[in-house]
Amino acid sequence: MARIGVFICHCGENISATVDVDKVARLAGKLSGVAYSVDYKYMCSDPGQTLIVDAIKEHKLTGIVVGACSPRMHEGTFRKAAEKAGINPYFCEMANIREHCSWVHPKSDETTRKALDIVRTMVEKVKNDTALYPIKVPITKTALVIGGGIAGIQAALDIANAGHQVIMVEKSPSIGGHMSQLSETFPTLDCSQCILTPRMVEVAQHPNITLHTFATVEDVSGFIGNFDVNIRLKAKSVDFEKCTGCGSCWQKCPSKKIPDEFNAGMSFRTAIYTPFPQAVPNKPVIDRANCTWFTKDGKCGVCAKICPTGAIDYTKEDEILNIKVGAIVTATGFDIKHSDFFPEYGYGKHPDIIDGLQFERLASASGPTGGEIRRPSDGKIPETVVFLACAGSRDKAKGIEYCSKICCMYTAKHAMLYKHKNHHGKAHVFYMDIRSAGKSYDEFVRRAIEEDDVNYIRGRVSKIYEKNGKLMVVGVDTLLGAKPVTIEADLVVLATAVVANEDAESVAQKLHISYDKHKFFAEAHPKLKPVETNTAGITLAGACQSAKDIPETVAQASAAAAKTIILFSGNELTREPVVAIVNRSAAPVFTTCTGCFLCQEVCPYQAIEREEIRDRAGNLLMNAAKVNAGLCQGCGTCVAMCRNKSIDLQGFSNQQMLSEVMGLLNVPFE
Amino acid sequence: MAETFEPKIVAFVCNWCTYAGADLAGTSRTKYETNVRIIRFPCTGRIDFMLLIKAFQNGADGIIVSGCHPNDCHYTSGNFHARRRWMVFKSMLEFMGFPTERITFSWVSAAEGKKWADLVNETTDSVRALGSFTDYKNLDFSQFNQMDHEAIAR
Amino acid sequence: MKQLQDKAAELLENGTVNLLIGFSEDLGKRPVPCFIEKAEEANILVFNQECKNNLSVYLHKKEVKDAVKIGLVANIATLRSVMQLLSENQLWSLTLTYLTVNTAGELVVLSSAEELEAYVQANFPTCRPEDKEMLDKLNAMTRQERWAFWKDQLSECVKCYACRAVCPMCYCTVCTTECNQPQWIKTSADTSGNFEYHTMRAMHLGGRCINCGECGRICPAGIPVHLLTAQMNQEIEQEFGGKTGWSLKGGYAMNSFKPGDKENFIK
Amino acid sequence: MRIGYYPGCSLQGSGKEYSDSLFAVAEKCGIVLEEINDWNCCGASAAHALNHDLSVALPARTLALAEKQGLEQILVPCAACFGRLANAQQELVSSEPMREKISDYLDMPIKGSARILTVFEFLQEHIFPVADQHIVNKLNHKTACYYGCLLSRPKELTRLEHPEDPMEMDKVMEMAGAIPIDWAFKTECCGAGLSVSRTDIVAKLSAKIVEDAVSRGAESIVVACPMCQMNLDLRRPEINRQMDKKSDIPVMFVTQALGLSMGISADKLGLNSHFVSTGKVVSCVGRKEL
Repeated sequence: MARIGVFICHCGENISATVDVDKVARLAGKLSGVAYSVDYKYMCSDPGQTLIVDAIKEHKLTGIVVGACSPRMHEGTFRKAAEKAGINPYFCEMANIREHCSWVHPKSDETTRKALDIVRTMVEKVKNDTALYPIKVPITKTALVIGGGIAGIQAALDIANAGHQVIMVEKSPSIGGHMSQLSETFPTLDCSQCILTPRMVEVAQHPNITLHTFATVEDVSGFIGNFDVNIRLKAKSVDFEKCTGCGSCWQKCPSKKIPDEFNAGMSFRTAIYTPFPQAVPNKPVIDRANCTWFTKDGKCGVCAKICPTGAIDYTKEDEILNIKVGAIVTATGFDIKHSDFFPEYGYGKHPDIIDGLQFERLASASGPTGGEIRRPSDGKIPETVVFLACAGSRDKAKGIEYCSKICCMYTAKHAMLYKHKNHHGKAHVFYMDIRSAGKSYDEFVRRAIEEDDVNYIRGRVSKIYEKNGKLMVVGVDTLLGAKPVTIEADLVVLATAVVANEDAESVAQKLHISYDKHKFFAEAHPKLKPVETNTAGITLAGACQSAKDIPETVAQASAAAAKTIILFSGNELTREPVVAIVNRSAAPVFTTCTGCFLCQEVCPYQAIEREEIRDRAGNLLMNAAKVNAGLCQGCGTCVAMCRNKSIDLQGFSNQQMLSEVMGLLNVPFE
Repeated sequence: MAETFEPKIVAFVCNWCTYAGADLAGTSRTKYETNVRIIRFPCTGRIDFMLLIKAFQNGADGIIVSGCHPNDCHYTSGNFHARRRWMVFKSMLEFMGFPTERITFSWVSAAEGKKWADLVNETTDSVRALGSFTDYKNLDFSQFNQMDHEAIAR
Repeated sequence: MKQLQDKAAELLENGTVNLLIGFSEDLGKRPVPCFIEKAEEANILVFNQECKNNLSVYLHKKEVKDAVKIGLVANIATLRSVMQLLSENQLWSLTLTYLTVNTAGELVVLSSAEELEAYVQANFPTCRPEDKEMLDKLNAMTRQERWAFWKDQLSECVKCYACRAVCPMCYCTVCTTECNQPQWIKTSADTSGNFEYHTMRAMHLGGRCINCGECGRICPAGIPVHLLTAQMNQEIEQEFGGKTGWSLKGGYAMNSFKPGDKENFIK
Repeated sequence: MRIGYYPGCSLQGSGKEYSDSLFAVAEKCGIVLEEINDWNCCGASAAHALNHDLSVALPARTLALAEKQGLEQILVPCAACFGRLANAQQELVSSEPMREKISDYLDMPIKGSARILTVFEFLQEHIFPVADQHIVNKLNHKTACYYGCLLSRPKELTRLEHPEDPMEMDKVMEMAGAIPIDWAFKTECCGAGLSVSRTDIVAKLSAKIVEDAVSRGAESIVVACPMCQMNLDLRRPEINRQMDKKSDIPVMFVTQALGLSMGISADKLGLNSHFVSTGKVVSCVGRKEL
């Protein structure tokens, strides 16, 4: 038999000014199952809490209702008090007679009656409360960082420096990402590689970081604290134990005409290659799709002959490495649209219409031109360069409605770099709006316009065509006279839209995280959970979530690392027991769940699994849903979806909710 | 009999938006009608349509169902599922001839204390105008009455 | 008919099926469900326009499940309900062979789920005209008239649950009606409890019901309960698209959503 | 399959060669074109600037007549007519009230269900399959395929595979044995809308087109729009003045070029009625090497 205590708070005069608290306490004492009822000036004060603790002990109360403020305010306080008195904290319920009653209604009998109704409702709920215990989930204190760009590097270093193990997976042969391709960085114009490469080396040498380059995530299962990940280690064809990175192999490789990804296709590399001189690890891999040994059935073999340490191994196969991790940082980065995406600019057929990354390589001291800005077609130094901001971005017709965010800044930087290297050259920028919000950003753009004499034209470009060796850029100047303009250029740089990686969708599906319609990964909450995903334990860092510049990426990566470190700060993860549960009973019933799994699709957290129930001989008897308490967040959408009420939500169970309704409408419900 | 009819209105709300919005109405001291009683759910996705039927069956005259605006759901998609369910449930009731104007669906965010107060006032007014929900209550009475008559006749 | 009997006999003979569910005739020459285990009994099989029962409901029975390899003589509604059941992960323990007669009057044997899907999609039934007519009539009424109609109808319900028993989609081992902690549905057959039960039933079947109409046909009180689910299906199909029993992949409208779903009823 | 035919005013007047050559090619390939009885003006240029309903009603009447005639496909060679007919059809199909209103105006039932073919679609679907057996000569010369504005815009109606750089006409010319060049003014405006009122602007716009084609070594310009043809051909003296140099590059219809490759006489194709002589093209028929 329930023995319930009701504690009505005056909240100074906040409640008692409009509600007859004495009457509420008195009448509540007469409710069925209520063993004790009292009112007090400040229930949340120390003496108030002591009053509750003592009453629970003295009257052997099995549950309590505190008629006071919103549960969002003090539920935790009173649940702790209940626990202190020796009852399960989930036998404490709040009756919100302040925010929902005394504060919003005038002093009247009706207001008092409403307060009593609210209390009675919660009394009925408490009668149906069950003891709940925090869910403990063990944690594997190793983090997986997917992607070795600046986001991944930052996150990995932060987590590793906090003393936790990190496994980093990078799909290309070297870490560094897009940042390693950049020439200088805005707004300070410091050299990108100069600031990045020390970090890359730190990752390689960190005792807590295990680096797997030329590797991809194959599949992910498990849940927060307990992920089970298979990593595909692509066959490098080079034994890194033996390789010294001397470089003889790639110097002698006869397949020399493979477009170099690092130089954005503007130079060539060999089939056995390290992507760039500062690569980490600085050891080559064989690109099998372009290697004569693999494409022409064992012909060639030059690298194996030349290698002084016998490190070349053509027989290596892909390996699958199984790892257990507690958290995953997704830092898979971005891609940009290439110039062939733009029919109006000649479908990328003209070699001197290039994209931003190509320009970065032209401007980079380590690039194909040694840092001299020379146009790809004939190697001449261009006298007039036209930059197009918003190539594809903010363009509904192109299916890219969003702003790519980094283009305004890097276009200003590009124009500046060009002007710094070619003082007599002309730089024109076509733009829609200049979006330069950020520390020292607008000053930077002003500098390009005012000091470096870059000609900014507000308008868009409708077409670019070639005529007599010049690129005719046909656009409009919407400000000065609002008239069409045609600029004869030698080089055109398109600030093409930032887009999600081609494989973003499949990565998201492997990780069971959601993504938006542009395939950028979705954060759990746009404002308050910008680094978490809907899958607990998986965080986002960098441009895989949306277009970002370097400072923003680094900040988010550190935030993702912080979330991971917080998770790793305890040995177990404690979770609110407000989770869904599928009923189970003894054989031969096992459960009333019929295994239709319609609940599985509504769960936003992939918390519902399929359980196979078998007899002792191993024969499959039935399929049933099973909630992974580690993943469930307790929304209860599955509960309302379940036809036969086989799944229920602890803390908001069917019995509790129905008894609240019945209690409210004053119909005894037993 | 009371002079003016005061309806009983039950509000089924989600914890994160509407319950918080009602809290905000409280902290802002926005006054509204006393007729509403709130039942707190974690999410609109949790609200079982059976609870609405039970509430009407047990004497509710009006019902408010309210949660987070689309895209604001604490659990991402609970309100989207709820929206479909309510759409279908409402047309189902309409097909059975049920006076669905007694159910008000609304999105009230945690910042919309004023909207909550207005919603309660409007709903109370409209339900008060509709009068006591006798349709449902009479379902069984009419049957019993009939039986009584027959018994008497016998 | 002979073809069907021969094929059935053959399937039973060569062990493709252990149990065949079909129709035979009773003394009044009316088709009734029959269960055949031996090839020599196959000659009692009949199949004609009058074979309306949705035999897929038997697939949930333990005795049937124990036979594992089942042959099902089925009309199109039955096949459609099997499709829906497969999409809901039911019948996984059974190996099913379907025997049906197409519009040209030829015997069709379907031995895989994929064949079944192709056949059902090619021969997909439209809403039964008699149902459509009733729905239109009801929808044209005023709300009060509809309330009176259903009140009148549902006051006759004795909660015998025949509508539930005959429905292949009502395969739950424990129905909401039987839940007593809490007691969701009143046990007594008073009108408000009947409303409660039928609303619940319709909500649970909307978007899953395959409009075979068996529930209405079986009702001893003659209540057209099948109209409730038919109306819901019509509504759901119109608003959210998707047909019940159309695809093996399912596509239950009520456990999915689109961000742009209709919400003009929400303040 | 019956194919309806809507000539419009141009193909009976300034663009008569277009019509003549089209019929000559169709005849060669054994295809019968059925003219829509009692067709009327499509309303191009004027109607849609004045009155929206009128701009739909005019082409809609023609569509209604075609439906009455039982035609499921209608070939509309003139680019302007095509634009108006396709546009009207779009409105009729997408708006039920609009359809009812127009139907009321016309006092005729109208569905707007007939398929309206561009000249490219007609050539692809009906001529291409049988062209091989009829093509006897190679038009061995460099040609600039000029599409103009109305055949490429709006892309939803004109259905070109790459609206910014269409290749449909290039394919026809390739089949005729010519060498289509890659150039920059394929879809530029010739100034047709101002062809009467502001010939100076026409000259300026058309000059750009002619200049680019010539500078890239084209020996002919091929068009599929009577207005384009008229501007580039008839306005050549002004164009030449604008360019400050003399160009005698001939401008012919795609159907004329195709007809030539099929061995149809220049006379029958109307190649003798152009302002700029087409003799150079006619003479390169069957030329061995370029």
